[in-house]
Amino acid sequence: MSVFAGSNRTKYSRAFRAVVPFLIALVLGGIVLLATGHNPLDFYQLLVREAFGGTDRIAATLSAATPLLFTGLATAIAFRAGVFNVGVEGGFVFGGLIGATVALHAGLLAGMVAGALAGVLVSALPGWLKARWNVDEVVTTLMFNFVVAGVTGWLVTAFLQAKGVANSATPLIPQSSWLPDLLPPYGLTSAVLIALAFVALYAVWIKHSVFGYELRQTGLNTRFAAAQGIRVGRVIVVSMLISGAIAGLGGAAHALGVVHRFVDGFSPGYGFTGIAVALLGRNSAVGVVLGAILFGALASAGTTAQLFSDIPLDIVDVLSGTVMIFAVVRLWRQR
Amino acid sequence: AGCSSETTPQAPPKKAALVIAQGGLGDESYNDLAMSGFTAATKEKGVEGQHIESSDVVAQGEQLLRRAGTSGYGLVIDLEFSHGEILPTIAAAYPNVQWAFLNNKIDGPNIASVLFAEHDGSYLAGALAAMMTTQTGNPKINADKKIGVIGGTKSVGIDKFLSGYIQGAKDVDQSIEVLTAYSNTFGDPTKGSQLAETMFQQGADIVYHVAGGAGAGVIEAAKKNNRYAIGVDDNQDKLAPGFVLTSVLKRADLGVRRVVDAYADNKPLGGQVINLGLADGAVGLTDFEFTKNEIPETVRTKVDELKQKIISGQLKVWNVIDQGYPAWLQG
Amino acid sequence: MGVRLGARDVSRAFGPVRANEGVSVEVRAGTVHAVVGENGAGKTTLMRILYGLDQPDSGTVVVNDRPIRLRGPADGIEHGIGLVPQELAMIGSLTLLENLVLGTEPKRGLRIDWTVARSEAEELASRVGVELPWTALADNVSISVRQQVEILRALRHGADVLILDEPTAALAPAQVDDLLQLLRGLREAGRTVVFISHKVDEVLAVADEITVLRGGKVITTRPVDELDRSSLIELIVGQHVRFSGFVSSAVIADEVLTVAGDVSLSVRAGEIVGVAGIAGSGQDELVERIVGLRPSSGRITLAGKDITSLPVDRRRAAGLGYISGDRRSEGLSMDASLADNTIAGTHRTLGRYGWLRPSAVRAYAKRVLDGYSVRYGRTSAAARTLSGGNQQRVVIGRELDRNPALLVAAGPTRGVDVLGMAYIHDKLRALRDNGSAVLLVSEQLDELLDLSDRIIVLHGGQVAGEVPGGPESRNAVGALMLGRKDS
Amino acid sequence: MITGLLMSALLLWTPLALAAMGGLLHRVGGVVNIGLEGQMLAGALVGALISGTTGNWALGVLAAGATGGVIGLLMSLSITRLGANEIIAGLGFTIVISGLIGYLLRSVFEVSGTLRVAGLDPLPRILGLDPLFWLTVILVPVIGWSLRNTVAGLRLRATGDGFDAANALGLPASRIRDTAGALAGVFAGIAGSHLVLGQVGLFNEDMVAGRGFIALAAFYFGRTRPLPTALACLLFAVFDATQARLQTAGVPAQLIQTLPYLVVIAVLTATAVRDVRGKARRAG
Ligand SMILES: Nc1ncnc2c1ncn2[C@@H]1O[C@H](COP(=O)(O)OP(=O)(O)OP(=O)(O)O)[C@@H](O)[C@H]1O
Ligand SMILES: Nc1ncnc2c1ncn2[C@@H]1O[C@H](COP(=O)(O)OP(=O)(O)OP(=O)(O)O)[C@@H](O)[C@H]1O
Ligand SMILES: [Mg+2]
Ligand SMILES: [Mg+2]
Repeated sequence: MSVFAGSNRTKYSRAFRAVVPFLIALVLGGIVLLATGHNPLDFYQLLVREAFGGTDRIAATLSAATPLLFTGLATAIAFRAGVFNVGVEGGFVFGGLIGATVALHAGLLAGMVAGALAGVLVSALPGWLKARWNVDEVVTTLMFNFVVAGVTGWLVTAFLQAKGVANSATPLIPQSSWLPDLLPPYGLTSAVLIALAFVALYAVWIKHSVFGYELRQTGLNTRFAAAQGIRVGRVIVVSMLISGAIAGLGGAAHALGVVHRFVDGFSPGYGFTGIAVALLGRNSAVGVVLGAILFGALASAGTTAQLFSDIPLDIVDVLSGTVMIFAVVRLWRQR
Repeated sequence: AGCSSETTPQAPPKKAALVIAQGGLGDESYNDLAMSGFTAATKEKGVEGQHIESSDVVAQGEQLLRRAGTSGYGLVIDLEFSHGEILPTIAAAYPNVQWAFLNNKIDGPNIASVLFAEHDGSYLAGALAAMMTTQTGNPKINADKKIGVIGGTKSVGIDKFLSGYIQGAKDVDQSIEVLTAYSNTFGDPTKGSQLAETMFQQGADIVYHVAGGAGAGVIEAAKKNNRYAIGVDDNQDKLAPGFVLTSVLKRADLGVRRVVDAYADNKPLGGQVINLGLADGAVGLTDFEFTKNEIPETVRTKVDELKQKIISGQLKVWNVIDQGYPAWLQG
Repeated sequence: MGVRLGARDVSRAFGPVRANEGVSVEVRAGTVHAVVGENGAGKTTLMRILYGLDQPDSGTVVVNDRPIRLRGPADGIEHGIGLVPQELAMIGSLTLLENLVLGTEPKRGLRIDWTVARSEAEELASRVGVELPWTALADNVSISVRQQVEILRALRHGADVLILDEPTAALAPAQVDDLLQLLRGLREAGRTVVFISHKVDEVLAVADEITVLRGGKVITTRPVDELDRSSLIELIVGQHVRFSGFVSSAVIADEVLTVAGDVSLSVRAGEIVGVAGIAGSGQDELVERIVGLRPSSGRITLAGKDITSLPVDRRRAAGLGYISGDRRSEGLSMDASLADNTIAGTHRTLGRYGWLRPSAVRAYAKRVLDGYSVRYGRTSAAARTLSGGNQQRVVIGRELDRNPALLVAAGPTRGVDVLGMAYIHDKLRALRDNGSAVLLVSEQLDELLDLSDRIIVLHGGQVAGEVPGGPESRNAVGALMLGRKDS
Repeated sequence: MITGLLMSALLLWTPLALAAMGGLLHRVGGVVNIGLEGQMLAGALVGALISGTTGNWALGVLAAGATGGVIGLLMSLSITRLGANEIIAGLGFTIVISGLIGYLLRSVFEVSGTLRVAGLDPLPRILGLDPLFWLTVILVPVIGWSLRNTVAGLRLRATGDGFDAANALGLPASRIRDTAGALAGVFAGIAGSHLVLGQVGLFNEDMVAGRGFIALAAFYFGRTRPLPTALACLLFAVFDATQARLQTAGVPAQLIQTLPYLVVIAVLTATAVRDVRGKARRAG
């Protein structure tokens, strides 16, 4: 009986914990808004309307959530294996570039596969370095993001540049190779279904597959896993490869579904927001979906809210940064 | 913010939106300039104006433009280059809205395009710098035949400026050396100042920047090292009077103004291409407010001659966007 | 006067667990007072409260006959109390000297006066009769050296009440004797000692008074001369326990394990081979090499198969079972569920086409846990929620259920109470009698003598000698452990 | 030309080394500080504003340090008292601060991006370099010595390596950690003010441009020892200063920029390999 009470309480407190950071963010944002002479309630109402008030807005929110589903999931998988991979951003960007370039010549499917492989390429080295030599992955993956940014910039301007375009951009992908739209004319692409399918697969796989089991044990306690015969080095590398593949796939889906090319400003930091998504969702499948929708809603609503109010967009950064910080805090002392 | 009680409410007020490009406001050039034109024009014409920024302007383009199309705006001006391809579809979906696009020609019955000849203006700056770098009577000038240029990123949109500048310099004197570098940021003035300072140390005495906010550092460096900078987009001569030789104007504000004016006055806009160049004064050099005395009369005359030649079509400056990379600038 | 340190009606609960319930103890000045009890009886909790590291939910600490509120360890130190905790509080990247003076550094202006620190340290050490490598990093010295530093630190803080929480758990017999001698010396010098141990003989040898805890409550406090070994054990576990004592193996068959290299040995089917040695003599390396957690230079065979360079999982498939000496971080995954802990190592054979059926996993775990009398709620509960003794049973069950050809058991009863120990010993013997080979590594000499058919003694990474099992070998093993060949 | 290069490298070195020293102290105290970036940005803005309004560079620097310190303390509190993950707290604080600054620039100062502060008092020069440079030069060995030989240094090291052990000894471990966090903020704030007062004379919301992360790389690179960390900063500064020359020699700008990061990965790998090898030998 007491066991039941316990599990109910943890469920309740888990939900509570996921809501609290959001409330804190709203209060903090409210203070900033009030201090600068705006009415927070009106603004929040506007945000809600712009995020969920109609088919078009829901489509926009889901569309903004789609890359975050990929990056959040990619991050969660690595985190689950105990690898603090902050390099999903790099995988996403590189996957976008390679996916867009390959799709140009070889079509949709090849583009998606190539994007995933490109993501694998980005995550492989840090993963191997961690598994083989115990090189701190936080630093290597963080550094790799900058390296990838430089290399993609160079590749685009030196080899892949489209003629007659003022930005650094690859040529437009022919429409036949685009990911099809789901809800025309609202511009929500089928990428969201791919992402959700992967999240669902993750939910089952991490819990019920043999490899998922090994991955979880490695993440919880590496020494234990190694002593029971789990090859932790291999698990770490494979988790990083999967993480990279999903990041790269996300990039390719973004290129083939939304942007239809690779261009400057391809990712405004989806990989970093993905870390917040994974942490807010405590690396669980449902959590990743909710987290992605939350941050997606903030992004889409924050943008169009400007059509109806004079409040600078930066307030949205204040809100999402606060959610990030408080997403992982322990709000009361464990007695 | 609605205080319509003072005016008699006849027709609903006209509303215009401006979609800010990547880099956002505060780039001290393109976006800021367009924004200033937008603010001024909407105020003057009594149009209700809103601007929209987004950190994810590339991917949110479609949703954003559609939302603008359904929100009662009569005019939507889009500064973001990557929206070029989706605009025709969206404009077709909202035929009652007037759309305008800068820096590229987009076809559509309700789309107006605004183009600038930035290469022409840069050409004049290059020629001016080439003639100035040997004027050793001037304490800011050394004997070396070296000038410099700093781009914000390596991209054709920026290289259009660089290419024109180099071409202008070389046309004056083949043996002039033009140092080029990229700051890889439009926001970090320290980087701009660093690169400029290095160029000054290498013997350049005039450095042109096409690097937005990073360019602010180039101008500071010129002041510190007693050399010249050349500004871009807006008239930046006053930022460090006497140390900014001139600025290459790209009056995005004029482009935006034209569009807003036409909209406010119910003049036709759809399908039009507005070409802005030297002839309109929308592109060109400043009138040397602080450096007039340091630039010899002959030089100024020569620059004017070149300008007339370009306007008349006698002289054709290379356009990287249409023509690809020229021999004098690596792609 | 008389009560130097005590508790009055102290209670402390962790969620539903009542670690201490109305506990009252009185430790008289100038005595050695032992606190004994099963795993999870609440000993550590009580000591943390007495030191100020934890606060009681109700009740109060008594110092010098007066009730006192200790808000933190600083208060405890102020009242002359020192704690040498169960998990040593040494900082690995600091030198021993730095560890010693940390918190009470001799200063000259803003800087630490290392010269004074050094001489204070030397003086303190010589007073207690030890010699320490002061400039060595704590990470690089043995547990017993660290423990000495901890004791010196407590003394340096002016502690005249010294609380030692299971100080002997990781010491060799000779080191234990040294420590007990040290405690007696402190008592002679007028200090007070509170001493926790699971080893009944030690307790009887050194204590003046003994308090027995069970289930968070005080069962009794008695002077030592009112107790003997069996009555104390009965008080601790609440029932009469019968120890089977030494029974040698009936049938010894073929070699199952052979190790060649720096340390060479073999274990045959149906025998338990004990490995003795003071901490750091090479036992851990030996175990890790056999299990496959450390690369090996020599040659290792298991049931005739060369496993020298096989990974852990392949060795397990070849018939290896492993009870880790480090239950908390290697034997179990504390945050993982009991089911996940139980199937570890077997999970691949449980899987079908790469998938694990939840019902099959649950059934397997239930069978193993029930088979080894683990007291648990549900298989989905975290291992952390079990008491120490039950945690150890999970490990034993997981490894023995697979009926390994070779079981490597490192400290299988470390930190386990008497009842649990008897249970585990029976299980190990049963495994042997079933025809498995067992390599038993333990710091507890009694355990080795009781269980092993023969004992290999390591010293300085080498085999110092081999003796038959049984209580008669006690002195021989003790001598070999210190590197002396004579007996 | 070489002296020119050296001077600009030293100029670039100052903010990097200052921030890295802050991050180093925090790291010694047991926290990896990813929030230096945001603290530098806040320091830059406040430094510019106060130097401008008071016309006194020293007040600007002090105010920048104080601002950074307050932010550092808040960040540390969220980690030590609320159990926030240090990486996320760092990232989150940086996002909040840059958002807040962008918001304030637009809604209070009514500018976007660049803020030119009238009457800004730039740093004076002493022997050709600014006072913050000399301060940093002195700080590096002082920090190294203090960590080894002062009470505060010993306690900080102890807290960093053994938080619970330090607590059990009666040391106020959380408070020590918070102090280190606040100190890291102070250093980062001052570093930010150097960007404005010592280098360009104006504020831009993107002007920190990853220097906080380079500082982080530097103390990883220097394995949290002050002198090697300062040298790593110098290496990065020289990289930065030579960029223009490499670029005019035809190496693509984007590739040059990846060099410092690649170097960090290489060094980290080399030291990790050495660690693992060393351990294997000791055991075998
Ligand atoms: N911080 C804690 N959180 C939750 N439960 C705890 C905590 N500390 C102790 N307990 C629980 O309180 C009970 C008593 O623990 P304690 O450590 O005092 O036992 P012990 O007598 O020292 O056991 P052992 O002999 O194994 O060291 C146990 O059930 C334990 O699980
Ligand atoms: N961090 C340390 N850990 C262990 N021992 C130390 C440490 N620092 C110094 N010692 C030891 O302390 C003793 C004195 O230290 P040290 O020689 O540094 O002081 P000192 O130089 O004599 O003092 P002063 O500089 O005031 O003359 C030496 O034996 C030294 O080995
Ligand atoms: Mg010259
Ligand atoms: Mg205990």
